[in-house]
Amino acid sequence: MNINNYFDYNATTPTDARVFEAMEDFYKEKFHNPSSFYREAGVVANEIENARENIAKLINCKPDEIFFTGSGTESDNLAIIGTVRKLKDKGNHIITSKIEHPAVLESCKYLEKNGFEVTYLTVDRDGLINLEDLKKAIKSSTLLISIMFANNEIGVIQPIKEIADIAKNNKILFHTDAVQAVGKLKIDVKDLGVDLLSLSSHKIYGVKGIGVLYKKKGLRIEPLIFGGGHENGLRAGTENVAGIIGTGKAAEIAMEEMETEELRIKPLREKIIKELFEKIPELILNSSATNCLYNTINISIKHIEGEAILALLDAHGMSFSSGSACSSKSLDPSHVLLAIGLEHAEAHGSLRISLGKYSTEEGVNKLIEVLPPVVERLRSMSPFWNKG
Amino acid sequence: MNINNYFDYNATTPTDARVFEAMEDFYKEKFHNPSSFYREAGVVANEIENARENIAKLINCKPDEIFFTGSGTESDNLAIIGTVRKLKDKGNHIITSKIEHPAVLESCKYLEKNGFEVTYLTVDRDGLINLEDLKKAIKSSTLLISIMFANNEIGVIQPIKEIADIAKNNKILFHTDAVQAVGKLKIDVKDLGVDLLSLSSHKIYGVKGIGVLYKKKGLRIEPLIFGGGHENGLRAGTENVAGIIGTGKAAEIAMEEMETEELRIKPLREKIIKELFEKIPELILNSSATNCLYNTINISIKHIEGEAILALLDAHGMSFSSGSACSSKSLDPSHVLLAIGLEHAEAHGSLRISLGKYSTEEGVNKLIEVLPPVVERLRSMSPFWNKG
Amino acid sequence: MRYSAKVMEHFQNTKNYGKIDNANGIGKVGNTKCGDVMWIYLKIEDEIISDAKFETFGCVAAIATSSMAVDMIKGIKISEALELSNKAVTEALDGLPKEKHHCSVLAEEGIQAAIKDYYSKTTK
Amino acid sequence: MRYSAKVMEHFQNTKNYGKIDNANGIGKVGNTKCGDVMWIYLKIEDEIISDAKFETFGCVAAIATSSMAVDMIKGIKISEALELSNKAVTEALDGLPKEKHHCSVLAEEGIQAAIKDYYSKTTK
Ligand SMILES: Cc1ncc(COP(=O)(O)O)c(C=O)c1O
Ligand SMILES: Cc1ncc(COP(=O)(O)O)c(C=O)c1O
Repeated sequence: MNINNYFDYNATTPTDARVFEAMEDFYKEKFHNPSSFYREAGVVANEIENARENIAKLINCKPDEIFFTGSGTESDNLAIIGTVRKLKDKGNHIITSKIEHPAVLESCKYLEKNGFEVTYLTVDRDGLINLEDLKKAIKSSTLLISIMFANNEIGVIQPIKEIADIAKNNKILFHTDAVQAVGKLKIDVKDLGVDLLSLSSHKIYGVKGIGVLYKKKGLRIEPLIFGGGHENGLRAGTENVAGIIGTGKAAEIAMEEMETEELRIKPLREKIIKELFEKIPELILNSSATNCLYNTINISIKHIEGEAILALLDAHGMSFSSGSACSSKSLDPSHVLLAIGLEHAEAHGSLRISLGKYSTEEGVNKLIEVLPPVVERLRSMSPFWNKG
Repeated sequence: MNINNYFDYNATTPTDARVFEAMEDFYKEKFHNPSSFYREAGVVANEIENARENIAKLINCKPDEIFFTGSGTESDNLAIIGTVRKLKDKGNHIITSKIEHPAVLESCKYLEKNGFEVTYLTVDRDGLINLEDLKKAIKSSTLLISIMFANNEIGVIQPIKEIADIAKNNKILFHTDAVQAVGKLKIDVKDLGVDLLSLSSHKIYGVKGIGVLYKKKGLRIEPLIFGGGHENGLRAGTENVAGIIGTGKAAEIAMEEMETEELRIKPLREKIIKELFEKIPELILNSSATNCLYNTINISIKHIEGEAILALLDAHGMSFSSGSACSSKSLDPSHVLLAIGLEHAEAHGSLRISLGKYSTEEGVNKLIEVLPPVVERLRSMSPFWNKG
Repeated sequence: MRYSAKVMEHFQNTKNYGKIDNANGIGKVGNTKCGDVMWIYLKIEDEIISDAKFETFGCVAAIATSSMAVDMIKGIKISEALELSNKAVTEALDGLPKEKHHCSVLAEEGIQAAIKDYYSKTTK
Repeated sequence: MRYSAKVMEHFQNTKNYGKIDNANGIGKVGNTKCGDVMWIYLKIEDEIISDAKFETFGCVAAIATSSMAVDMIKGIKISEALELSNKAVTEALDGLPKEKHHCSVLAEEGIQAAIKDYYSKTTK
């Protein structure tokens, strides 16, 4: 594969070579169980604490507010299910949005089957929730608000600080799924005032299989997994040491390189949008023009279907994702694209282009060259395209 | 560190070099998200299925009966909590034993706080449960029996097939925590008749952060983690691809080498027991003489305390574990050693010696040479030791 | 790759697509909600399908099954075309992923709809 | 390592252990249930602790605190020894892990018990 042709950084990112290097020894010499007594185990335990510190720095919290889990999904589940189960005597209501990741939505659906009530806020054409709607949704039984920081499909960035303020004013806890935001945006949990925040290592050039939960000091939630007292009792199970070390390294690198990466990637994104809209008629830009991750583009290519687009691009060795039902396992296209008001056909015909650390001008040029004829070919087969 | 001096294989095992090699590329070229559409993602997804197949072969089940989790602990939790939550309309009773791993015991304690009832079977001096006790404990409300295959501290092996028969005759599901048994013993889940079995990658020369749950086909349990439909809906979250690949490789190697390893390690174990009992007076053998893992020795060294022993051995670069309270985080010594009838002082003074793939005669000789003077020195400080 | 080589071959090199200007049987099936729409154009002469084309809005499987189905009915009798099953199309493509089964059903339906359209026009 | 270098030094090279044959103050504290037992032997002459030793069943911290405490009271007056706090012992060891705090308390108690024993014998 040619990394230039990878346009799916929101799905996963390659492990940074420096991250791999940092991990390597923890599969070899430093294989010890950090809970064990001897010196070597103590060394491993210390390295885990260093990793925790690096992650704490990335979002400006204390190391003991950082908890390692097995995925971003698990962090979301722990934050939501763990919080409301702990507080179940005080209420049963959760507020979230229609465009959350399945990790949040499915947690909520599970809770609905178990006596909780969930309000799913609608969003506008940009994907933004309405703060007045949020305020109106609050009840005396509301325990938790969970609104994602930035959306994985369309990149929209929510007004997190304002949401946190509303939560605080109403004495409700606030969780944000920041899996797509961390490592791309500068995040300061103290300044923002969030109580719980999820992130995922494999989205920040770390590794798959490690999630992180930030949990504000003093806040008590129920674990999902019980056993030995690992992670201060919040998540039992022998630590994925190498993964944790790699995640710490990834956080350290993100701290250093985030800003210059943004400067490098932004113009690539702008170029793609400009040239595709010039070369291909009847496109819809689904990613917000004003509140969007600088690496994410989501377009609908009218009259054709997303999986077919992906397949022809794949034949050129180019990797993207789509909100088409066919590229997922359900029959409905992306719930996010429907929520921002797209027609089914438009949602089926979407293409997500997400850039990252190894995106280059060369790759972008190839995309701009390859996509128009791909679209043309599929449109020529489509009953909806006026070949006039 | 010198691997010869590592005697704590039951705590964790080093990653086999071949496992590391198998994983390496999944941090590099093959970093793709297996859920994605393009070719490269399909390759990754296929490799995951290969790994699943290798693990299925190790315990003789179908690949679609194998589910990846984030630890042995998570597998235990999923098996127990997931099963009884699913069946909660049919009963509320669980039977387990007093010598289970905290992953099982704490899951049970959590369930007790949430309306379930748990019977903790006592064990005899060897650590064996009594099958008549088991039969008597069964009620019409019993949903699940969870009895570990082999104990991590004393190595005792339970009569799994007999327990499975009792479960089946009473139409109760049977889970076994086989974290310490898999890779050491030949296990055939079909022949044994177990419904659920947990294992952990880092105990079989794989990696930390991957557990496996065998779930018999057709058996429906509730997930602990919700989101995208990963692992056939049983455990959401982007797969720890490299970890899964490594675990598959570890299973493949275990299949090939298990028998010869047993032959190699058994005499080392016998030599240690023989020589220590010759050289050190007032020892108690806590590991069963008849039903024990071939790699595990547990002794109590009377009149002295375990952590102190570990510390002096550590000063010689030698790594062991103990059931002393001081080496854990609680005030009580090992619940396992108390359950087999040891006095508190004896339990505090225990030493676990567990052997493995890189154990050598040289290391064993050093152990036999170093331990007696260590014991002598600590006994010379002890008020209970008759220096007469 | 979850698609067979045959599917990909038909998807990438399909040639039977487009309108037939003087088609005398047109079948329109599927809907955009589900993400697959197939239009089948037939030119029928003396009960023989002398030409067949398709236009499809849909995924790889939808396009490949349309292409294959149209290929399979070109030059055969209407009566034979009516017997073309989705199973036969699927087999000709060396199989389809389970969740794409409905695409082959759609192709079968499309052809039947086009033939029905032909009869409704000619018997009038 | 979770223990300070000072703790490890006292644990590994302790020399003040063993019985004192003609001890005139003996303190026995702790119990095996919790895993720590300390016996403190004192030889007291003219209100001065002329010799002190310990026997300890217990962990690294228990042994190190016994050793350090005995070291600190050797050669001083009883009145001074009675003032030795667990805090002073802990500080002299450059600190102890939080969960080992009780070991230093035990050492303080052991010394006080031994002095009490001395008084109960001499005032009789
Ligand atoms: C916004 C968002 N939340 C949660 C997740 C889940 O994280 P993970 O893949 O680590 O389970 C993802 C990624 O898939 C995501 O994009
Ligand atoms: C018997 C037993 N069960 C469960 C576990 C937990 O497995 P893991 O360390 O992967 O969480 C262990 C190991 O710690 C074990 O020995």
